[in-house]
Amino acid sequence: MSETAKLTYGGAINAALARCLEQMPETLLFGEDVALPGGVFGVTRGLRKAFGERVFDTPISETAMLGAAVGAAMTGRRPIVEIMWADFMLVAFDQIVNQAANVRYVSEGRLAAPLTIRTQQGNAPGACAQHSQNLEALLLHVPGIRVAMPVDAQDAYDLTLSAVTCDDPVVVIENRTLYAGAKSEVRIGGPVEPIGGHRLRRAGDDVTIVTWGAITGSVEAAVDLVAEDGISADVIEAVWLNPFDTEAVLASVRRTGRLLVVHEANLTGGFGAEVVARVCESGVPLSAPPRRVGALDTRIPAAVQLAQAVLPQTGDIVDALRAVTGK
Amino acid sequence: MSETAKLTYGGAINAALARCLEQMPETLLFGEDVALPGGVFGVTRGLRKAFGERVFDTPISETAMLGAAVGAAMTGRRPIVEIMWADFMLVAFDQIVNQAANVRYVSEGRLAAPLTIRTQQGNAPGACAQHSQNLEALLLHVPGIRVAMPVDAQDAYDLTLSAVTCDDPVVVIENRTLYAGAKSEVRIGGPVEPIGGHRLRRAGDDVTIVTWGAITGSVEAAVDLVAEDGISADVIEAVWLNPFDTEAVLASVRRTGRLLVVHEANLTGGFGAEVVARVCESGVPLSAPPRRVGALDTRIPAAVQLAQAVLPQTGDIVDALRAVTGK
Amino acid sequence: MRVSGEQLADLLAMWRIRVLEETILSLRLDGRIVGSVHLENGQEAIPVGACRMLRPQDALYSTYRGHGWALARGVPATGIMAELLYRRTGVNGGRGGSAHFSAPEYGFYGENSIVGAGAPIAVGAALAAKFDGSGRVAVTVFGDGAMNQGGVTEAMNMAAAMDLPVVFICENNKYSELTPINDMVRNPDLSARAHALGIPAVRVDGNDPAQVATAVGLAVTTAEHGRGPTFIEATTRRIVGHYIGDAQSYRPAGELAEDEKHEPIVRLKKQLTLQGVTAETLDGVEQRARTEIAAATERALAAPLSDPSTAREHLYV
Amino acid sequence: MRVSGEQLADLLAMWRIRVLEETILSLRLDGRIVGSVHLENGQEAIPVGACRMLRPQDALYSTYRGHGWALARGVPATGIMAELLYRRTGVNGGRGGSAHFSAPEYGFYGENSIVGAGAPIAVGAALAAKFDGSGRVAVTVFGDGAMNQGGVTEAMNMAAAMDLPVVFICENNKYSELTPINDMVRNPDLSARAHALGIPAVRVDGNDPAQVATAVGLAVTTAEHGRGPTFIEATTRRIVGHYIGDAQSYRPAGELAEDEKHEPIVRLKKQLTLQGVTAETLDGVEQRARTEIAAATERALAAPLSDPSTAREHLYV
Ligand SMILES: Cc1ncc(C[n+]2csc(CCOP(=O)(O)OP(=O)(O)O)c2C)c(N)n1
Ligand SMILES: Cc1ncc(C[n+]2csc(CCOP(=O)(O)OP(=O)(O)O)c2C)c(N)n1
Ligand SMILES: [Mg+2]
Ligand SMILES: [Mg+2]
Repeated sequence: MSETAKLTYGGAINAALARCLEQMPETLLFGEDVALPGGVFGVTRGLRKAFGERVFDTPISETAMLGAAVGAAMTGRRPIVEIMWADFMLVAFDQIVNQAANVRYVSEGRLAAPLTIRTQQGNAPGACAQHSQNLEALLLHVPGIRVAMPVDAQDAYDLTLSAVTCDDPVVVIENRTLYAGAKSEVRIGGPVEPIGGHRLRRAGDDVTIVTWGAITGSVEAAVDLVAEDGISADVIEAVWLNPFDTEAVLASVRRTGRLLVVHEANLTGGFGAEVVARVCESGVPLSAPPRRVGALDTRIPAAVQLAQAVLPQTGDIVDALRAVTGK
Repeated sequence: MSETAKLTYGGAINAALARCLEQMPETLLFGEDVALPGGVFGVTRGLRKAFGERVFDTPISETAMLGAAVGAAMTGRRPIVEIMWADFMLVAFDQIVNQAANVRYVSEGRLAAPLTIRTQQGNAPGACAQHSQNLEALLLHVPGIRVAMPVDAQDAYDLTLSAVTCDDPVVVIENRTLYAGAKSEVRIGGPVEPIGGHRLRRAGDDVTIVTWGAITGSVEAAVDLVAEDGISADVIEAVWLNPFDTEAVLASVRRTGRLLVVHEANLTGGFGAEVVARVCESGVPLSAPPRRVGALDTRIPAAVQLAQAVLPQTGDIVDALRAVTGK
Repeated sequence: MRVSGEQLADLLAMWRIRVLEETILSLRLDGRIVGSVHLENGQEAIPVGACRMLRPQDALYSTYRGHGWALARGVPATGIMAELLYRRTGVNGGRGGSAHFSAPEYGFYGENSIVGAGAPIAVGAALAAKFDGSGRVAVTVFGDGAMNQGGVTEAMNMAAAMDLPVVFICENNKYSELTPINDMVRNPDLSARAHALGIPAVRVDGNDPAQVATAVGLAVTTAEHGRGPTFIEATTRRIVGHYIGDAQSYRPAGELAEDEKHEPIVRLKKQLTLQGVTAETLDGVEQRARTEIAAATERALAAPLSDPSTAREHLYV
Repeated sequence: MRVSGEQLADLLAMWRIRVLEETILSLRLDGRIVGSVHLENGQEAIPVGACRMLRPQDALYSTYRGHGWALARGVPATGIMAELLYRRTGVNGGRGGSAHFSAPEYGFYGENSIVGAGAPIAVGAALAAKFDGSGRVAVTVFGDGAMNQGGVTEAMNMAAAMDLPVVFICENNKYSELTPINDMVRNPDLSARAHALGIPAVRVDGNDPAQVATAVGLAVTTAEHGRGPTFIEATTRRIVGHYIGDAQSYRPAGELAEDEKHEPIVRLKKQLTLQGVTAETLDGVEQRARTEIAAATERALAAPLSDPSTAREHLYV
């Protein structure tokens, strides 16, 4: 019984969390400042009031928080934990990589860890190096963890639901620059989608662009700009990075013969390399070398004008599109 | 004034550390069980006795230990820390990624963090999932950190020296299955080499193999096996992964037209993807799609027969060589 | 003097662990078990005393030094042995091995090979209990050295702040691997740290199963009554190396011999003898443990190795 | 009553921080500074009291709430301001920004935006002092909430075990972001944790620079004498939001008004008035701070933005 509501990206996550808490009594929602204050970005506002003690604030103890999620998940709960910034995962990375990821496999399926980690990442103007990183590649090298990255309000709603419903650990990586954007119509209350899949944001013939995260907006802008020069592109937004929809990418590249991968994370060792490697290994013929656009391999400076020089801009994507298509 | 000595891999590291402690009074050496007991693998044996309090044992506090290294490095020391297993870095990953990596860049060069983290990684028969991971790819996505991975005794000596002498944070990833192997002649006392570069372990024309870490041994074995079928390979061992010698790889592939990357880490998001992506982006013409050999994207089971099914074996490398060369 | 049934039961349970560990040692030395193995000889009184106070609904989290904890919790010896031998009948088909196995169907939620990492996870099992009506108490065991791993303090604080039903058991065996704990702390009273977090804390003689049982029993009741966590520091000594192969050269001369005099089996046997139990009875207890473990080992060795073609299974649902 | 020169110096130093923070606020509100900014209005007595006891060789590590710490340590206001405005003349050319800058040439080893992460790093600076003959004492500052970050306990234990010259200063302002510390701990006496680790610990009124200075002075002497770390819990209140834009709806009604009555500038002025200092003198102190900061701000605003073409520099040697 699906209806629609006008929601921001943050509002859509709030609605999805409310639905999870409502329909799945085994869910718990916790993190720093998420309950009484409603989250530093207001995403969890009202949930404590509506759902009582299942929504609670924790000490500034990411290791305890994530460990508690693993233990509660092992014993039948379905915890949803907020790590305020992806950068802060690193104080407790053991609980994700050495603990959550191992539960099902090492126990030969006797235990499971159906937990969801909500976090957000990336640069926002003026943010310091310790609050700006794009860390999805670290998680994507870890077998046993699923990763989703919604960019629009509908996906924010849908992916959150799918993540919480998933019986494995899922990290949902949000983006704080999106929370309070414009409202859009969001279908709510519909069936929960299985994890996986992609979104085709633009359709075209000259090049396949694979992208994910907030930079999808810049990719769309770049594609719209080069349309004037007669370049058309398939834009595949990987809303799920694990599982990653390799087949969709290959099918598109088979048609376009060209590949550009764009991510906000720095280039070296980013997940863009994996996408390029899979396409090249597949033997799909390419009419030009594949390309990647990502941040420079530096730290992220706080100064806005310096950060702009480090992070990929729409103009960089335009240049790469021109170079890869030769137009 | 260089001489040679017959040393194991572990012995070579010990000799390099002794030289550092001897010649650089600002070095410190610490970690769990490294001083009085001489290390759980005996690598630091005798150093406490020889160098006194500059060599000391720490509590089981990786965060404090790595943080202490960062702070000591900022204030003029040259700390060498041992993290007993790479898996344990994850309890303290913040101190590497958010702290050590940022020191020089964020301070605009006013501060530096010349510290060396010695660790060892990978599977050994019967090791559990939490003591078996190959985590180099996580570090290689982090700008600001150098990474070396010695496989033979000479490199164990040389790379350790270069790492400690380097004025940036370096992680030297060793391998416990190598520590107590056969002794070989090691040149000691020679000039300290700059960081970077590769080793050409085999020379050939049909395919370029890029590899690193202990699996280099299996790669050499595989190459020797397929030699009987008339396949010859360049084997480029990337002893330094950051900086990575892209030029050497491109030069070789330009000649062979074929690329195979082999690592013990699991495939998805491994650094093999980066190598494949760089080669493909370069536009060097390939006569066959590039290939990677790595562990399955699972956790590592303790059972030896299961771990063998997960980790790349010599036979897998042979198969990949046949497939990529079409012979 | 009266001999309680519990004393004889404790002796049997400790013998079972001792013999299990001895058997594992010999299988490891002759190469049928491979890899790193941590034995708990000398520390048997802690699992035995603690587990006798646990109920089916309770969740136990141990360290890599966990064979005896699993056995005391009721995991069949054959399932443990088969696990270490990588058999299909191992509790995890050999995927966990000596240092990372679990058997949740017996309330044994698993070993952990990352020092201190089990403590926050146990807090999670206690958190679940707050909502699921199970009455579960979560028990987490770790060593003296683990007290210096930050996550343990985080876990204790979170359990205290939220009044969660957790029992923190610190097995203080004086060493962290090869390094004495007293060189790594200023204040050797580790339980003071729990006190400072507002957690009732007690130090008991961990070589006496009765003392351990008393403390754990009280801790379980405290947790059940909604009064939150308790911290128990159980002092003990391991009378073997940290891992098989540890030459123990870090031990002062005579220490091991001294420790062997006070180890829990020797001690309980002496006590029972003073209480009038005959040598025959005592030998009978040991013999029973030996027979049981021998049979379990035989069954484990007879089982087929787990099948490599299953190695891809169970990564995800 | 006698008025000490220190009291007037403290007042001036606190005014400097207050005016710096007010100026930053207005630049942030009119968009000339961007991004997340954490002010320390109300907490000025702690940096002022502490830094007056530090010597040139000492190394200070603060949190993101560090503008005032830097200023009190002697970093020129114009260098701080320029940093927040991303100018070439900023102490790090704008790379650190409000929350992550350093100025080691003034003994300010930097802010840290990861809660608790500065504590182990300060331990490292103290470790260095053990070998370099500098006589350096390392000082690390963190909040009440940071006490629950495991690394802080690890750092304190390591410093205690090794007798390292560190002063741990916990600015207990009652809140961690939007959450009261007392909801996140059972035992509100945070200094008990240091005691438990064997570290001398004291709680002082952090709104009184003299009390803070006394405690820090003693801690520095203790460290200098090779007696290792000291822990100082300085209670205070911030009279602004956690970050600029924080509506502070989590505060009970009347709390802020109450806190403003006891904030350190109001309080020291009242005290000095009672001691006979005239309103003119007091106003003169404020005025002097205003003039200085205004001039520093003007210089910072006049400097060129740092050059984007330098963004690749200084990643490695
Ligand atoms: C985070 C982490 N650091 C280091 C190790 C290596 N390690 C394994 S056991 C051990 C000693 C633990 O000592 P203690 O906590 O006293 O337990 P015990 O072994 O004495 O039972 C260490 C350092 C590890 N497994 N995990
Ligand atoms: C590891 C980590 N977790 C969470 C945060 C987000 N965060 C920033 S400040 C803060 C509150 C810190 O409170 P406290 O330690 O009391 O310091 P105060 O801000 O009150 O000075 C939090 C949770 C962070 N920066 N780092
Ligand atoms: Mg111990
Ligand atoms: Mg606070």
